[in-house]
Amino acid sequence: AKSADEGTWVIGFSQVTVKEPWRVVFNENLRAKALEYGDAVDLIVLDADDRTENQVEHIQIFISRQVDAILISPKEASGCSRAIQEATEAGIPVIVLDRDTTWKGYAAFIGASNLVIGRAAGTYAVQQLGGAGSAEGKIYEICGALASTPAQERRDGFHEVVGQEPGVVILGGLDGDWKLDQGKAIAQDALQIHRDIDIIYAHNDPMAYGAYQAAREMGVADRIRFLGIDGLPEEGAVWVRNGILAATFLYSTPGEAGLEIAIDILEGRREITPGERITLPTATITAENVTEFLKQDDPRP
Amino acid sequence: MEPLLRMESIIKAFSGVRVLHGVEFEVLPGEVMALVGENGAGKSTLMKIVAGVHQEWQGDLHFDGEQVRFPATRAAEEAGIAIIYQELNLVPGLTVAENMFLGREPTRFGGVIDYAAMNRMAREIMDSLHFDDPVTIPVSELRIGGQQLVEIGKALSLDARLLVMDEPTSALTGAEAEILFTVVRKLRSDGVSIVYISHRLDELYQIADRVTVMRDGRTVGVMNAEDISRRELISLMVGRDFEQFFVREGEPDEDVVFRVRNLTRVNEVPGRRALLDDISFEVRRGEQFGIAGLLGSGRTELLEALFGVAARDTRGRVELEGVELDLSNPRQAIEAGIALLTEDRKGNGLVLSMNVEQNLTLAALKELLHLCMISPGKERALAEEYVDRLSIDVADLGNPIESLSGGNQQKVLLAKWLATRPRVLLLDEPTRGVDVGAKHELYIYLSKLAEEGVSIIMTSSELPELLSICDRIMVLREGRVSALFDHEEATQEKILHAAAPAA
Amino acid sequence: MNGLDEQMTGTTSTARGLARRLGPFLGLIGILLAGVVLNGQTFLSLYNQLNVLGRVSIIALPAIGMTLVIISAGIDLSVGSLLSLSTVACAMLLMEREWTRATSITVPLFILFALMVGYFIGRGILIHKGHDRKRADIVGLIAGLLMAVAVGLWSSAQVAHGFSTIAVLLIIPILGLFLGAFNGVIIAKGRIQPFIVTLGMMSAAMGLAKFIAGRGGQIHPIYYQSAGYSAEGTVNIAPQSFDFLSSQVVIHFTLTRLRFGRHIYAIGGNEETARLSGVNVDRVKMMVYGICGSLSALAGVLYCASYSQGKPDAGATWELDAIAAVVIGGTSLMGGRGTVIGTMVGVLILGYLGNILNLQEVPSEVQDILKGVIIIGAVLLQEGTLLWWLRGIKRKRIS
Amino acid sequence: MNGLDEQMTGTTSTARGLARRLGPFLGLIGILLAGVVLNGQTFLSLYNQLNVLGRVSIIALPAIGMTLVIISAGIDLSVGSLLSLSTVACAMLLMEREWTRATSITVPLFILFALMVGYFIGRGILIHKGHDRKRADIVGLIAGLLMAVAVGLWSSAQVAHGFSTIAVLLIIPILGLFLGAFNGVIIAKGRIQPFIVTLGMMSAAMGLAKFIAGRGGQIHPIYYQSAGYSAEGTVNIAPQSFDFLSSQVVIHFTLTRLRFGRHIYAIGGNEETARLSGVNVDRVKMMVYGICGSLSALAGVLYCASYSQGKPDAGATWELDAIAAVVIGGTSLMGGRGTVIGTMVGVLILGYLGNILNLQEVPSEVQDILKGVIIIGAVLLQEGTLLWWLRGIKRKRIS
Ligand SMILES: Nc1ncnc2c1ncn2[C@@H]1O[C@H](COP(=O)(O)OP(=O)(O)OP(=O)(O)O)[C@@H](O)[C@H]1O
Ligand SMILES: Nc1ncnc2c1ncn2[C@@H]1O[C@H](COP(=O)(O)OP(=O)(O)OP(=O)(O)O)[C@@H](O)[C@H]1O
Ligand SMILES: [Mg+2]
Ligand SMILES: [Mg+2]
Repeated sequence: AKSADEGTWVIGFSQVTVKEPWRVVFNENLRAKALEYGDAVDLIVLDADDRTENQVEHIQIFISRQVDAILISPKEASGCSRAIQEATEAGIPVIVLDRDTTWKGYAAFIGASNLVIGRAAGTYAVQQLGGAGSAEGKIYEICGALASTPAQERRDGFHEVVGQEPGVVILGGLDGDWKLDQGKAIAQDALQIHRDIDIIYAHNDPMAYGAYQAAREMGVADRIRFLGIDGLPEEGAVWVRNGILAATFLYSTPGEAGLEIAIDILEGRREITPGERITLPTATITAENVTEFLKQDDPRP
Repeated sequence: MEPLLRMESIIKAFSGVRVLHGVEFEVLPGEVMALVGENGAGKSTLMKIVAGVHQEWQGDLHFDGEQVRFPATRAAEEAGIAIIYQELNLVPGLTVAENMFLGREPTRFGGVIDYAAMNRMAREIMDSLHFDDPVTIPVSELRIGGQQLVEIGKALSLDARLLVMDEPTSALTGAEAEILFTVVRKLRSDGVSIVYISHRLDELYQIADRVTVMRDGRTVGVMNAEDISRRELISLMVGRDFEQFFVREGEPDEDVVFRVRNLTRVNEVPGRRALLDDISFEVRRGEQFGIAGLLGSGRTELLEALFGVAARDTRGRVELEGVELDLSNPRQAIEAGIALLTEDRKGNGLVLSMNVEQNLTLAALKELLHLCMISPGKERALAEEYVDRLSIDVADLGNPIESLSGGNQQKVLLAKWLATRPRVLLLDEPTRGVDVGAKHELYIYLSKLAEEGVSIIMTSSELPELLSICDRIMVLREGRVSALFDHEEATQEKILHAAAPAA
Repeated sequence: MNGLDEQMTGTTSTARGLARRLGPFLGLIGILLAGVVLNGQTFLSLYNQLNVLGRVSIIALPAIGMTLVIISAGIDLSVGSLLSLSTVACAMLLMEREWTRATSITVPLFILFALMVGYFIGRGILIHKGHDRKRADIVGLIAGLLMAVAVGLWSSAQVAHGFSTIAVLLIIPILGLFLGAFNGVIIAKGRIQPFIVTLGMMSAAMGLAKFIAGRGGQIHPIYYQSAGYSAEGTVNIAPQSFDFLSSQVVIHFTLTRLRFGRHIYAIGGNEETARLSGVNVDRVKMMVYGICGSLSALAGVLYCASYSQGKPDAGATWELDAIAAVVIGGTSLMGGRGTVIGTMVGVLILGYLGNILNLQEVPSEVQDILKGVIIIGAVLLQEGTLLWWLRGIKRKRIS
Repeated sequence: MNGLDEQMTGTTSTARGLARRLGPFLGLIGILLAGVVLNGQTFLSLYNQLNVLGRVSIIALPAIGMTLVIISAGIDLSVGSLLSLSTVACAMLLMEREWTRATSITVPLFILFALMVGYFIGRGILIHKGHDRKRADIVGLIAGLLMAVAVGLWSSAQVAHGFSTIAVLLIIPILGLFLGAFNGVIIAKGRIQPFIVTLGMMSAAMGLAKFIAGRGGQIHPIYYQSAGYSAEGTVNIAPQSFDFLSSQVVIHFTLTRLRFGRHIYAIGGNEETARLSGVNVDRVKMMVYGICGSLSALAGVLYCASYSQGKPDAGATWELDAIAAVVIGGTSLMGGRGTVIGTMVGVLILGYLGNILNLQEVPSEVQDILKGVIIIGAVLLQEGTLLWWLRGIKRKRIS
């Protein structure tokens, strides 16, 4: 319940992990947003260390602490459903961020769609290879951890678009586990069997960067275009600016929007329509527009 | 003459239980002091105190005139004390030489081992022990006998002023023991003092100058070896006097229960001579059948083969009561009514993590089942039965087996096998580390078993033992049967002659 | 080892045995006190307690299996992957209404198992009745075939409308049983160190999980709404708790009262002695790893139930948690010693630890550090080494 | 144990020793042949070979350290986390131009190290020269302080404009050295099983890595363009290969010729005996784990160099790869046996395996399965068990 005397909303947030840079930026932005509200918002950020069990426990803790609203960025679609249901039934609005859950009774879902991003990447690739219908060339794909949903959606979306181009072949599809070094290793080996690759599409920027390193060492970096995903100010964006990646696709963090909606709901400015979906737009970051996405205060060269 | 080692009112307890109650002990320079006593008398414990293994004890220890208290084995070593522990202490993976000089390796420019020098020194010492294997092979390739020699060599390499030998000959045959004695005599003539612990009294008479007798953690007598008769000595040890020489009464039946035909065991290492070569013999019901031979003659291998160990390397025919046995593992042997008491207590006899009771019942759990469950009642009963049958000295059946003295551990193992009610009992060095009193009881017990119709096949490195209790003695030489004597005709000389390698 | 400990730490095996037995419980009490002091009501609330129990009840199963393995002086790194594999298989069996990779891998094993069971039972009875082996073999074979057919029909009937909860509870653990037993066979017959064998299985099972989950070469988790085995709300910990309590009781009984259990200790203590004492070392090992495997698989089913999903990485790194629990529970990695009860305590300690740190909203990096420190601390405490140090210091001050 | 091996596998230690020594090499040859047959030119190309070398040269270092640990009958699960930790620290030192958490953790350790080194050297020399200990102590202390000050000034000078390559190469391994040695201390003094101690360290170091990397409690990897230590193109594997070759040579020499090395074997073979023989078991253990830690840290620097990033989970699960390499290399987890050369072979086998499977474009899940199978197969082969089975069969046929 709102502690009227202090007049602050207690918001609980369960972040699935902070090992990945994107999540870190996610948290940074969310915290920044919370600061804007000043004393009006008390934000509790818990890190589940990549464990569904932890997230369930987080929610249970939030329930027993009777927070005013819950933000959760779940590890995967199903694990937390029941807990979220419990919270909702306990009268706490739950806003699901980034990854959707199987139970649709939540107050709102906010996230960028990996499918959409996959499509965007596909469209860009096709256009790079000569535009829809006439596109020709070879694309090599490096997947994220294949056991995870984002990897599959970034893959499906991409194939959906590129698949319509008879002239384009998609090779590879090995599991790089989101890791730079594995992306590099895969690329090193791939570049030997396929000497005429035009585009390397990796499911995140670090793997794309790893692929670039491999290509550079082989001396073929300049005739291959590297596509990544995420476009973080300290990673992808920097690499695009430095001409390493041809493009990266913004996977925007849903934190700010989530908090905003939560407060609106709490202050009665917004009606809850259970199961509401808000999809954040993606953006194609290229050399032209990269500067807007860079951290302004970034000290790095 | 000022004694080299003087211990006064030494008190030592293990977790509250006193095992030494004010022991007095001294050794003069250049003398061989024998230390005897029943199992559990405290001999090894006393010596471990001297060697700095145990640090928590009360009393005075004077070495070379000054009072000392060694914080670690190293300190004792540096003071000039070397000890051969009752249990083997070797690193299997390291070579003979490396084991001998472990912790004291000769090195050049700080840290680099001078192997040439080390191997040379090792070779010299082992030659004096007539150890003929190379010093550059890992000790894991030696059998317990060979390893015992390495232990001795290791102690010699320290050229200490006080050398403690805790049952050094327990794994050696008469021949190797003789070699050891000559070495001991030489050391003595060089002015080295020696503490010699053994349960083989006749050895004492061969080399000891004086004898210290311990009983129940106390010193009960010190005298010159020649002044005391074997009988007096024994009664002093056990605190009562009894018939010293055991004579086996009762004859075995005529009918043969156990028949071995052309038993051959190839050496796993291609090229080496077969461990057992075409061995055939028969054992009658209730017979006590002895196997003699030098170290390496293959006695252990023979018993193992009869017990179904390494069956894949073994050929030949074994019959028990007319039925041919095709043993492919020990389990089948046990089911067939065969039991094997192995010679390597720690290595493959005891389960150190188990308590006395569990060790004792391990092989006989089948008998203890009640509705497919181990009945604690039955288990306890079985254990207690054998503990007092063999008069095993143990405070609580729940104690860890390691807390028993060497001899008592050996008794527990024997009990373990008797509990399986075997028809054929294979004993490999059954009296190793067992004191005279216990030995005597054991002999009586064995012949009682024989009376009950159990056939016993035993090896022993103590010829007198075999001579006194066995109906027949088979001699092995390099894996072959070289002779077979009846109780009457068998003599020490004949056996040694038959055992000695053909020149 | 023991002799060494005795000589070096100066604490006799009995004393440290005591420390080992009490250590874990002291640890648990400590943790509980900490929880109460730090979080008071929130911590004690039935709700919170049920949550913790619900959580640990899953990891508890592999931990129990691991206890057997470790007592036999082995180790099993594959439990995590086996768990993942069975979450996937379980989810697919429950969800799919057609013949999938999951079915084509599990069902045949199920049938094979039925065959073996039938065979041995039938045969056993006859031999017990004193018939000659030849006869027994034949009858056993027939019995086996009959059972196999029956099971085959039943399970293929299941396929049509998705498997029932009971069916999954039967069939999945058998998958684990076989894979675990395979570990055992290699370890026993091949005389290879368990660590490396199960490391191999760890990788293989993970791959298999991905492979099964994969449709058209594409891999993704399977979700299903009707969490078959689990009721709603907090009640759903009931069946799990039942599962793990029952298996704990069974295993505890096995270890303490059965010949099989005693043999496990013997093997862990001195394998060669065990063999020479007529223990069928190879078979015992096979069974131990088999049991461990099937318990892990069962845990997979529970995971499926409480998170209504199967995922190829569900159990990643759980093997370490399981081992940690076992060791904190006072079971020695040297083998030959240990209890299931200790393991349960270990599991609870870790469970409550996480719970308390979460309640305290400790950031995860700090949690990691604390966890590390506490693991080491717990063992130090229970090995009685701390006591021993203190004693040493005291003595020094005296003299 | 050995007795067991002999009796039970029926191959004497020499025979299986041979198998152990040859096994790995046979395995490597097998893999290479497979590579050539399957991928011919591509596989053999200098480029590909350099790639593989470059990749393995990182994992090789923890593997070498792990070899020492395993020979001493221990195990070190913390190498992965230590590696991660040092990638983060290294990256920050190279990138940041201010006083960060990385500096405030590494620099003091560096200074402390300098102090100790100075002290022992100074002291050593004097004692060697035959001065009395008191005098030596004082002089040593002074020497130490001098070195400490020098080092302190130098490293704080570095901070201003970001650390130089040499600086990180010096300072990071010392971080690893201390953390590793800490493992050793607990294991030796606390007499706790290495598995659990290093498991604790694994968690703690991981947490520390996150903590260091985190700004304001948040975590993110640090990337830097100027891959300090790495030249351009394929050349950049040169320094790495140098690092790991040199450390291999050094460790190999240590193990075979140095007293310290033989004592590691002794401890692994029979710790009690080693102790009774006056080997300073505790110190040896401390050094072994210390070395392992510092090699892992060095690997972290190489990782930073070749991927120009530091990441708190860079080395996750590498400990398992390292152990697998060691065991495939013929080192027994029972301790007392093993060689560094074997480990190198093991590392290469795993490296080439991945390479070949990639060149064959084998899907990831199948790769996992194959990897598992091959790990087990390799060990089966090298334990000589296969040979032994065949022998058994042959013999049966004869009789
Ligand atoms: N580590 C230990 N813990 C507890 N009790 C011990 C320990 N070592 C020895 N004891 C006890 O101390 C007593 C003396 O043992 P010790 O080994 O010294 O006897 P011993 O004279 O050497 O016997 P044996 O001739 O059989 O070797 C025995 O009662 C034994 O149970
Ligand atoms: N003179 C010797 N020098 C070195 N090693 C020896 C010698 N004699 C025997 N051995 C070792 O003993 C091993 C065989 O002894 P084994 O125990 O098998 O035979 P045994 O007749 O049972 O002798 P024991 O049972 O007394 O040891 C040989 O392989 C060798 O390692
Ligand atoms: Mg003794
Ligand atoms: Mg023998």
